[in-house]
Amino acid sequence: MLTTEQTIMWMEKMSIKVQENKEYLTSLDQAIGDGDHGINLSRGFSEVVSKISATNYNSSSDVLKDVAMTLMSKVGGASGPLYGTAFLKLSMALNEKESTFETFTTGVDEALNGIIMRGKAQPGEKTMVDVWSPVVKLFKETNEFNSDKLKDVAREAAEATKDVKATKGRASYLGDRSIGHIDSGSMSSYYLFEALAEVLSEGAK
Amino acid sequence: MLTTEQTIMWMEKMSIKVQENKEYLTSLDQAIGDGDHGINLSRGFSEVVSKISATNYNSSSDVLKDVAMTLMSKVGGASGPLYGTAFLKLSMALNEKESTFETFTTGVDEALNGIIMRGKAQPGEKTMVDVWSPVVKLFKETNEFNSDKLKDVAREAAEATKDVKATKGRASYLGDRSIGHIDSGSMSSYYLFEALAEVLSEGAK
Amino acid sequence: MKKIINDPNKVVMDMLKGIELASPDRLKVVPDTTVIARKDAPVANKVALISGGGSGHEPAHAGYVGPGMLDAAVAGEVFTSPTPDQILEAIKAVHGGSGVFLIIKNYTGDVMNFEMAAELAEAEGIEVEKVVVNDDVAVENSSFTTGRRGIAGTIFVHKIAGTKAESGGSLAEVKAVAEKVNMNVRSMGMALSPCTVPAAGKPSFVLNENEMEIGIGIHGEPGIERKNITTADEIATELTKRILDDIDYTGSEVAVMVNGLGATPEMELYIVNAKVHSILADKGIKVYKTFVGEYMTSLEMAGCSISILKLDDELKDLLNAKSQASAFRV
Amino acid sequence: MKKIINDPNKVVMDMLKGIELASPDRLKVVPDTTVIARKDAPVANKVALISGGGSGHEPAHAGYVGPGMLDAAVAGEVFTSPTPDQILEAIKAVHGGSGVFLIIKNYTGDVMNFEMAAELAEAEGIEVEKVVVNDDVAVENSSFTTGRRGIAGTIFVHKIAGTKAESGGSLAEVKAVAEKVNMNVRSMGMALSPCTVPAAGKPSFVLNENEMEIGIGIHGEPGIERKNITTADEIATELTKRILDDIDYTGSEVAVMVNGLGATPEMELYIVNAKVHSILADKGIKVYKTFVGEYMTSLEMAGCSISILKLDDELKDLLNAKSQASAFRV
Ligand SMILES: Nc1ncnc2c1ncn2[C@@H]1O[C@H](COP(=O)(O)OP(=O)(O)O)[C@@H](O)[C@H]1O
Ligand SMILES: Nc1ncnc2c1ncn2[C@@H]1O[C@H](COP(=O)(O)OP(=O)(O)O)[C@@H](O)[C@H]1O
Ligand SMILES: [Mg+2]
Ligand SMILES: [Mg+2]
Ligand SMILES: [Mg+2]
Ligand SMILES: [Mg+2]
Repeated sequence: MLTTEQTIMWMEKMSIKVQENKEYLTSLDQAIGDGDHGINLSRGFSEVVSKISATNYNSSSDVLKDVAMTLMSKVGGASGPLYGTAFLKLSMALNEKESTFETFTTGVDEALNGIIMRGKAQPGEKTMVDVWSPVVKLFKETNEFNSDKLKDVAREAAEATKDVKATKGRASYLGDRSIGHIDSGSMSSYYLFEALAEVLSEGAK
Repeated sequence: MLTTEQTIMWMEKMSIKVQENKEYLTSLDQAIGDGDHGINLSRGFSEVVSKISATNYNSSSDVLKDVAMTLMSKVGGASGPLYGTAFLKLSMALNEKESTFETFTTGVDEALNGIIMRGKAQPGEKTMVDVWSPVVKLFKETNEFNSDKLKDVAREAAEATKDVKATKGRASYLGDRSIGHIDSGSMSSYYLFEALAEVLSEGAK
Repeated sequence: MKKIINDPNKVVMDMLKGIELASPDRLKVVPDTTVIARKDAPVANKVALISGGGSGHEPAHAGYVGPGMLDAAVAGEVFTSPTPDQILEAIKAVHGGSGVFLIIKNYTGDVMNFEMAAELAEAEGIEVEKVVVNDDVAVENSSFTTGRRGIAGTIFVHKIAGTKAESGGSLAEVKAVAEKVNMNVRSMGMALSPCTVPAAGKPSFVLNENEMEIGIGIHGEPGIERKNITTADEIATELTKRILDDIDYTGSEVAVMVNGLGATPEMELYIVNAKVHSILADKGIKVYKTFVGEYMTSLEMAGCSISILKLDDELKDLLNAKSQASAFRV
Repeated sequence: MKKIINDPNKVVMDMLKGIELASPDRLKVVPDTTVIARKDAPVANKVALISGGGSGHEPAHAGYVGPGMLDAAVAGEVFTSPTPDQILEAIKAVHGGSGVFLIIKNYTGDVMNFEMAAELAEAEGIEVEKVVVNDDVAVENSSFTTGRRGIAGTIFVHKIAGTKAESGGSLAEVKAVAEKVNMNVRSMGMALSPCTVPAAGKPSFVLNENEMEIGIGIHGEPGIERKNITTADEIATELTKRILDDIDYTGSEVAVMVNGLGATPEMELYIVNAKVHSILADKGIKVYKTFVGEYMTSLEMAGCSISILKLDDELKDLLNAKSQASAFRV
């Protein structure tokens, strides 16, 4: 489903989205966290882009492995290990397999499991899990890739974190005062899936 | 010229003026100094008033000696030793002498000399000397006390410090930037002579 | 944003250079890393202590590197946990053959990054143990949530575990005493003003002229409650009460730390200290040792935290021993 | 005004209480005074050192009281020189029979009050000597004006003269070495924001978001020039240049102090330090010792000062000796 080239385009698109929304992501994190999420991901994804544009790849899996390692060593904070783990699991799931909708579905599922394993958050705790989890559900419930649906599900899920009280991550320290603000990691996860949707729908044209 | 009672009234009036103008004096000192002149004198003169209202005096000189000692030990900064020295010299000049216009003139002259001896400022350096010195001149040039003249001379002298570049005191650190602001110690010295003028003209009524 | 910096994205590297140049005889930056280590690291046959976290908490953590405290401090970006590879570099740089002990403050990011580094080090055959410090009573200690944060009380862990290691304690002994400190220390903070992450360029929150935040963390996060500003005595009373409500200190001896968050004049910290002492005296709690100053800051935030550590003879001896770290005097 | 205080008019008394309670084994407040003295004062047959000035410069001056530095610090009201009677109390409390040495910063008020106290002490038969420190190159050194101010370089005088006295130096020897330090130390500061005297309730001046003041003192006075804010490197270059223009340090060894004025994160001070070192290295000036931190503050002013002291063997030895004052580590 996802060619090596498309994987690279996915990461480039994600990087552009993160740079464009750096201040917005940071302001979301300032409201209920420590105000570095946009800065962290902007640093991380520019490193990702320089890394993968300087390397030749034979598979999606190899690209995603470098993405994982780069995020792990350049982002830090909570989102670094979480995104790093997610991409590592996705890379592993796609390794030496044909990239089909099914293998990709397994991949995002394992990525979500990786995030949960590392971060110990369940859905409903106002973390990026709240976006990854309905996205995985969508993949599992459908049998072909639908760009528009993916975008809608991810965006709605990210926006829905606004009404949730955080019990994991830094926002949890605020208790009820965390209600009324979108979770920054959920918003960046939405950008990630939006980028994927855009890459694949362009490819479809 | 100045009875014991009038001396006490003089200090009480001065204290009221200082409290009323505490913020103004402080703001003058903030502009070109360290912003404590109003606070310093307000602390000092309230102590003066409590001290002299709790004591019985037989002479102006004794009152003024307590004023001097109180200011010396409660004000600090530049103005504490300077006003302290001034009142000490005035007290000494009036000691065991009849309080006439002549003895008082000698007293303010010696007070001014005390200020100059301690602070080493000459007229024209934008310090309280710029008020004391024309006031002493006025006393010397006339042979009876004139309230209105005293007020006018002191006020004009204080206001005239505005156009002077400071070469002594903290304001000197500002160089040319000290021009355009009235010297705080000159302003408080004006209040002192204004208070004296008011006490003596009330007495005259 | 008003800061004395060159490039908001290079503050950590610039700072590390300045730290190394300030103490060339005592400290070194491990080349191509963000790790500050004891000049003489690795120290053979000593348990090596590593702490760290995001930058912006100076003197934490580099100020606590030195004989009797830490062997290395790992600096992340401002308010961002360092990454596993950097922590691994620190582990390798200070490992002297008797194992490495990690002092982690309880934040999701810090815990994950340090744990990943520990896994990597163990894969290379280095024995690693850790403590996760969670002294901040502003946050409820629940196993369903992230739990309490680690704040200024962490410095007591550095000192006491550090001295234990320096005096020959084994990895297990160092861990045990670190856990004991963590069990017995509680902290709580408040702020009068926010701080600005250099790369963010604007303050993390806005407080009105008459407002303060109670239960603030050390990353510019809002606190747990916004209130009208009161007197130093009332602030000290509220913070101390929250701490004393959490453990029973009655009849014990304690160490007190009044910590400035960055912009608070030392004068104000001493005013708070006077009240804390009078509250403790009233409750029959004896103060064995007091620390007033900036120990764990949050950039230029105005505010303070109070930490209280319950002591026994072992902790007293370890706290009292001389240390040569620049930011901690006993 | 946002401050953690009780009563703006009682900050000094409240602070002194907090200082004494923090170090009951090392320091004492001389009863009914604003004097903080070594617990063991008077030390027999040692020249006693006293410094002081207005409050609001903490850790100056109480933080420098201790073996190897000061015997006492006299605290005035905020930014206001203490009065002669308080200074006299300090002299009497620490005089150990070998004379008393006063370290005065060159401000009209400080000089007058300390000199009056010296006269009173001499009238009581106590031998008193003094140094008037004037290290601030922001102000021209003219005999027609008040002359240069005393700022952070004063701490070097405390340390070096203090160690001279501790090691048995006579009053004349202590004075000689203090004068030597004063001759060889230069400082200059800058600020990004003003400070607020508690009793005044509002800031001493206003700076726009893009402005800084160069040549600032330590009392919230405006500086000598207002400029657009630049990088840390440019700020360090400007301050260092003014210092190096004033004495020739070529070929010599120096001690460097990068001093925070109150609200500046230590991170920024280290960034400045890195540049100062590179400037000095370029000029062939060797840095023997570096001090980075808050040594002489101006309440919650944001900004820093740089001090450079030219060293010879005598000054190196005296600077290097251990001191037990809480705010100065060697
Ligand atoms: N335990 C967790 N599980 C999953 N996601 C988490 C967890 N904790 C935090 N996050 C996500 O990480 C985001 C914050 O990332 P970032 O700001 O980069 O790190 P930090 O919180 O360390 O500053 C949050 O918005 C949230 O989505
Ligand atoms: N050398 C001096 N001679 C005479 N008056 C002086 C001198 N230096 C300062 N003053 C006066 O003292 C005033 C400042 O007093 P104050 O603010 O109380 O002391 P400080 O300058 O120590 O803060 C100045 O406005 C000036 O009039
Ligand atoms: Mg964050
Ligand atoms: Mg003043
Ligand atoms: Mg962070
Ligand atoms: Mg003053």
